[in-house]
Amino acid sequence: MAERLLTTSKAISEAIAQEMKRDDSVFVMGEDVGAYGGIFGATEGLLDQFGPERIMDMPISEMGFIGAAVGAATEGMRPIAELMFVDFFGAAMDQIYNHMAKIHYMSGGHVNVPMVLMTAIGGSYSDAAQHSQCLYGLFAHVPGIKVVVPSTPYDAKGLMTQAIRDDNPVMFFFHKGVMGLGWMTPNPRATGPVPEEPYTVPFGQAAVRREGSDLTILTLSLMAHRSLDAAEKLAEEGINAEVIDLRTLVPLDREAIVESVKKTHRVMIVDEDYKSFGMSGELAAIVAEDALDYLDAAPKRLAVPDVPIPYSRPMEQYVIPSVDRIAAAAKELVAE
Amino acid sequence: MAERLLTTSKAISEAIAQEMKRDDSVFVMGEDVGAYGGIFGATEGLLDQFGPERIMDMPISEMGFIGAAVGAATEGMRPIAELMFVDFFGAAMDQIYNHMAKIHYMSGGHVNVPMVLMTAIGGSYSDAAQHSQCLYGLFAHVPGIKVVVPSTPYDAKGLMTQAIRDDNPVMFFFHKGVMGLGWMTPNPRATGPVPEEPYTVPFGQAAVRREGSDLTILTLSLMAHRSLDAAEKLAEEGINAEVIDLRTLVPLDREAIVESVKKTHRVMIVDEDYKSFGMSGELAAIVAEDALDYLDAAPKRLAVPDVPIPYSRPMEQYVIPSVDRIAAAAKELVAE
Amino acid sequence: MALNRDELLDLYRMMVKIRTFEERVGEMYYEDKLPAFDIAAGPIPGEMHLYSGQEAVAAGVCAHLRPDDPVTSTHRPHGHLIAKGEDLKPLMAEIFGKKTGLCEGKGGHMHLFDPNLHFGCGGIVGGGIPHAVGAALAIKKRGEDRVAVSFFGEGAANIGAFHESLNLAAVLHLPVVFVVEDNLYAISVPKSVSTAVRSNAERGAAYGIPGVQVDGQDVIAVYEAAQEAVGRARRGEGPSIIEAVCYRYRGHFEGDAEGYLKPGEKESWKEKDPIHILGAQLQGQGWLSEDEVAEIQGEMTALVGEAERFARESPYPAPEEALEGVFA
Amino acid sequence: MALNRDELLDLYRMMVKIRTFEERVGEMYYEDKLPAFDIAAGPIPGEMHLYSGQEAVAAGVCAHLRPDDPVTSTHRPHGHLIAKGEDLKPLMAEIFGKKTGLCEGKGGHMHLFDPNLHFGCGGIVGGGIPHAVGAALAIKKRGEDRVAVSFFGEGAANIGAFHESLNLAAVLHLPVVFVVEDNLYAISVPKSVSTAVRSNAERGAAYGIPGVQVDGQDVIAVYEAAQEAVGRARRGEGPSIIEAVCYRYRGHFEGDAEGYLKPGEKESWKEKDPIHILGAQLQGQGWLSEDEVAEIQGEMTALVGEAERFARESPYPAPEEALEGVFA
Ligand SMILES: Cc1ncc(C[n+]2csc(CCOP(=O)(O)OP(=O)(O)O)c2C)c(N)n1
Ligand SMILES: Cc1ncc(C[n+]2csc(CCOP(=O)(O)OP(=O)(O)O)c2C)c(N)n1
Ligand SMILES: [Mg+2]
Ligand SMILES: [Mg+2]
Repeated sequence: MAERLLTTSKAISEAIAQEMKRDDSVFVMGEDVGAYGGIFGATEGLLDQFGPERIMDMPISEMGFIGAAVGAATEGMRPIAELMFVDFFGAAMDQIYNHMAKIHYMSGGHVNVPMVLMTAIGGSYSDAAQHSQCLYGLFAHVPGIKVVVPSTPYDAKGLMTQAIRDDNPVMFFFHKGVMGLGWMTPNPRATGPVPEEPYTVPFGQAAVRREGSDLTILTLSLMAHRSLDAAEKLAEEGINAEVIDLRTLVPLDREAIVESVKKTHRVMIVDEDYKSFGMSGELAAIVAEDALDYLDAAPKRLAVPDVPIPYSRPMEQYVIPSVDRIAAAAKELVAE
Repeated sequence: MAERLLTTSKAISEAIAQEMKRDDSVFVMGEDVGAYGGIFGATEGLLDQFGPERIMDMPISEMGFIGAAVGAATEGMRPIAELMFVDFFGAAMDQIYNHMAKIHYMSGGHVNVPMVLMTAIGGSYSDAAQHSQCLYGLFAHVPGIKVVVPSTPYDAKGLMTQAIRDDNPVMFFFHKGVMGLGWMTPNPRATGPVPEEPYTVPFGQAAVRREGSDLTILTLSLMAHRSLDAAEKLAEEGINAEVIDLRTLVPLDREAIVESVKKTHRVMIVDEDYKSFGMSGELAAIVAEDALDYLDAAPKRLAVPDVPIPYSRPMEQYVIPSVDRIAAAAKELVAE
Repeated sequence: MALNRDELLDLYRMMVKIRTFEERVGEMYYEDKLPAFDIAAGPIPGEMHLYSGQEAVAAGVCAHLRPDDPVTSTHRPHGHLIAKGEDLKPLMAEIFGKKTGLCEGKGGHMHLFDPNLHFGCGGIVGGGIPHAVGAALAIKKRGEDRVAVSFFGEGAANIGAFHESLNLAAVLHLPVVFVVEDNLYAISVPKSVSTAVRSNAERGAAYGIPGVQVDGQDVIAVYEAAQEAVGRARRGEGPSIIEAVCYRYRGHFEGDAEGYLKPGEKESWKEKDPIHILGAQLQGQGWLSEDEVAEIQGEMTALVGEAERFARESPYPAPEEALEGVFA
Repeated sequence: MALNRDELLDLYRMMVKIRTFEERVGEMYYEDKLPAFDIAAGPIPGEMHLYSGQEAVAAGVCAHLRPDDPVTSTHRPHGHLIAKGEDLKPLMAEIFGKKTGLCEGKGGHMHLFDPNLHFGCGGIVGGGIPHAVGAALAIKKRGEDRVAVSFFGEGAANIGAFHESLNLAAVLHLPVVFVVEDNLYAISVPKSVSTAVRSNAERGAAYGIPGVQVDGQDVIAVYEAAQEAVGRARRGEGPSIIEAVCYRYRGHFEGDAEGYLKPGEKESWKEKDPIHILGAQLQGQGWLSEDEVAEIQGEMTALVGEAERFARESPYPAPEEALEGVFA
């Protein structure tokens, strides 16, 4: 039988639907998650299946409804809240990091906050400074939140299922460019085989998307797609890149990172988040800590160069790592 | 003539007072900045000098009044807003990072946002998970904010004066433990010589607080004090630590960091912020990027081990780097 | 105080100007995006929220404003900025992402700033409301008679920044007018799903601020409510809130399938079109002929055409300019 | 419906219990901190916000609550938690930072959680309000007759989370009661500086929620207002807001120099002490003798003493426990 192909957005909504059927305590809250189906389709079709009591459109009040999700979770429900764009986190951050993230710890482990906060990330379509960010590094910095950043439809379904079943707060970051939306720039990697039955993908296990021997590319989300495309180009020039998709930042698969670098002796981090004080620094630090003696060249970081995302296409394309720039940087690294 | 000694908190309030006299457009907004003088004394005495029109107590509405500071700044005022504890940033983060930080860039450079957002950081006095954080790494991650973290009274005055005169948004992080408050654990380094006349300390210049040859300690704020105390202990055992106080994270004095590490060949980062995806990772990455071949040992990071700050004293003391732990870690590093 | 012919014609012309601009942007938006719609493609990429249908609000309010009166707007800002007096060329060029744009291509359609007109906006719902309060604070501190105005949608009235801003404006007695454009929806979510109160004007009472709800299709009604509120602020008598009930013709953003609308809903609103309403009134008074209607439309089409040409012919910024301008 | 003797005595006893607990904590707080006050020292380190003076609010409201009714509180939480029925021992042990504490020493005085009593609190102003709304949502979803209550100060009514929470509770018609304790100040900032409205109860109208302001010194008034509001919620008739005007005796936190008070202010409030008021009423009815007063006080002193002993004798957590429990 032919494999069933789904887009990432359908994979996510399927995971949510299956878990909602399995568990009455799961429900969805967010802006435009109902009739609209979620601006990025993560809840498409769910209103028809489950009705407005379980697929709840919210007033524009992220602090209020994400805080309400926290309160419902501590009462034993398993809410899935959608923050439409991660860029809006500032309107809700107190609930996200002072409450959602900390209540379990502050309670001495006596209270659980089993909820999922899903949110859209990423740029490359001229949505400018307030609608194009990634910011997963910021959430990975504050303790108490599991940080999940899928790149494939298969992972998206399995990681979402895992997230819903997890007894902890999980932030689930889907990149608009990996969702397979009809109105985004087409991305063949955004559609892929997804089993129909429910399954989980465990947190904390990176995926080696491509084996290689000349350098390790550490990345995730849309940048995993671009890194794979770059790796194909590099292969034509005889450079063999290993591409590691981290999949989750918290927990982080430190072992996979270190092992790969010990094998290839060169590492490049490709990140769509801001460069400084974020993911790329952390990964480079880990490599320096655990594989210093194996490095034949300094770790290289390719990320947004600490500027807000500009609107105009040429500028935006200049700051977000592209396939060409990834390939060029990899060549430089290998030549060092 | 004997040097004039001030506490850090007096140094800050003096800088504000002098700039307010110099420039009518400077004013202060915050909770309890008036009659109370600021919970950490940063505005002590200012109400008497300048009256409630310029030292404005605010309702508890951080999004509102920090956003109002942004609006006043774009109209040419130079507000100083106080966020009482950095831990409350989540109540105002949208204004801080989507507006204060980005308006200048988004406007194509046509609009300035000359304001200071000052805030208290740090723990070690059992104020637990929601009142003890540092989080400067998080603000250094998002572009558009200058990040100033003084450790001495002299620097506090000069950096505050610089911050007020700067045409950009500046976040000024004062650690409660470096303020010299009568009700905090006494800290002799929190009192020091401060010239009476106004002066500035430039951003982006680290201070070598102690020269040394065996390892470099990169740090700031209260951890600079503890690192210096640790360095004295280490000196007794013949270990010579160089202690670099970064003073500002944005801009960052990359050169000073790299130069010192090239000299000592060993680096330890001492940070009171959470360990992962923050300052300690960034600094280790920079060292790996720019001084890889000079390293005789892997960079070492001492920071809060990715847990919320626990209340109970033994646990809190365990997670925030202490003089003893800094010294012990340094010894380990030198032995490697 | 009845409006005279010139005043009414100014309002009419402004509404036509906005409508013409928005409809042309709406057309150009689809260039090179079809047949397989790609939001990133074409001369105008990214999200696009147009103001068609709501012109009476911007025109009626901004008629009372001077260039130096601060205005903050939203993700749907073109109408407010045009009514505030913006030149269409740099505005259009910014929407095209060109170097000659208001923000040199860095801001884009949702992030338009003009310090000369004291105008700012942004893509975060509720984000501009505190800025207007802060601008009003600056005005009060300097003892000026300027007035700050914040436009935002009925959806934004449910966010915390609204509450904090109104409270702060009230307790500090600031010269600011809050204008809620109730266009019935926040994206797909109708007002009835997002709040249990009928009118956000009533919320003024929670802060000690006078509030009034007006018909946002009727530019004269908006004009009069704004006259009172702006006048109050200019005289130092404190803040006000106006809610104008209106309707957006083009969906939340371009590409919105509008599956959430009731059948016939949009059509029935189009029958109450603000431009037609005022046009009919003017024609009834004998103050506007068919020829003049065509002439005004022609003039606005030409202005928008010029702006379009300017935008198309302008160069893009160099890619490396992205690295400049984070700090002053 | 007049309260009977037992009900009144229960209220009285609860208020004395809270007062006794708070005053003892207030004494112990200074142990080993003086003469040069060091906030980090002593058996009870850190900030300490005590509830003395406001007991009528917690007692009057919680009298209507069952153990399974969710309650969210603030940085000043002891009174609410005691009124909710907490055992003083684990509460005191938590304040001491001991392993036997409610939160095993991780939470501390401002972060007390008891899932058995469905109680939570926190140090962020306004932070608990949305949690009560969410708990009420969980209750409604399950079709239960539980009621969620959120206590917070008058200062918190100015923060966005208040607005968003009340709006959400109203539009979803949730079983939740918002209790504003107006103790006149937010730290040093008086209500008149932080808002232009007299009563936060009036703000209910902005959401379509009934609101009432009561004398928070009069436990019977609080009890009656809460009876109505809790009853309404339990019957599925939606949310309410109560503002209780009260006073804190010990300053915002221990160590507060209270330079912002008016002369004689505190003394005049102490004349309206809630425990004395009810005590006098009970004595007037012949329902409480001097001996009984002393007996109740003795009982509560003994209970608090036991809790103190328990806390003092309990071990601290091991330092390494800090590393556990970030995730379930
Ligand atoms: C804080 C925040 N939440 C959500 C969004 C996404 N969003 C953009 S516009 C919009 C609807 C706004 O509705 P309204 O305020 O009524 O303005 P309208 O679009 O109707 O003009 C939403 C939810 C946002 N930009 N910012
Ligand atoms: C979001 C936030 N802002 C500021 C503070 C600092 N703070 C703690 S308590 C308090 C005053 C609270 O006043 P109110 O709500 O009236 O409660 P009360 O202390 O009077 O009981 C303030 C400003 C905080 N904890 N959280
Ligand atoms: Mg709307
Ligand atoms: Mg109060």
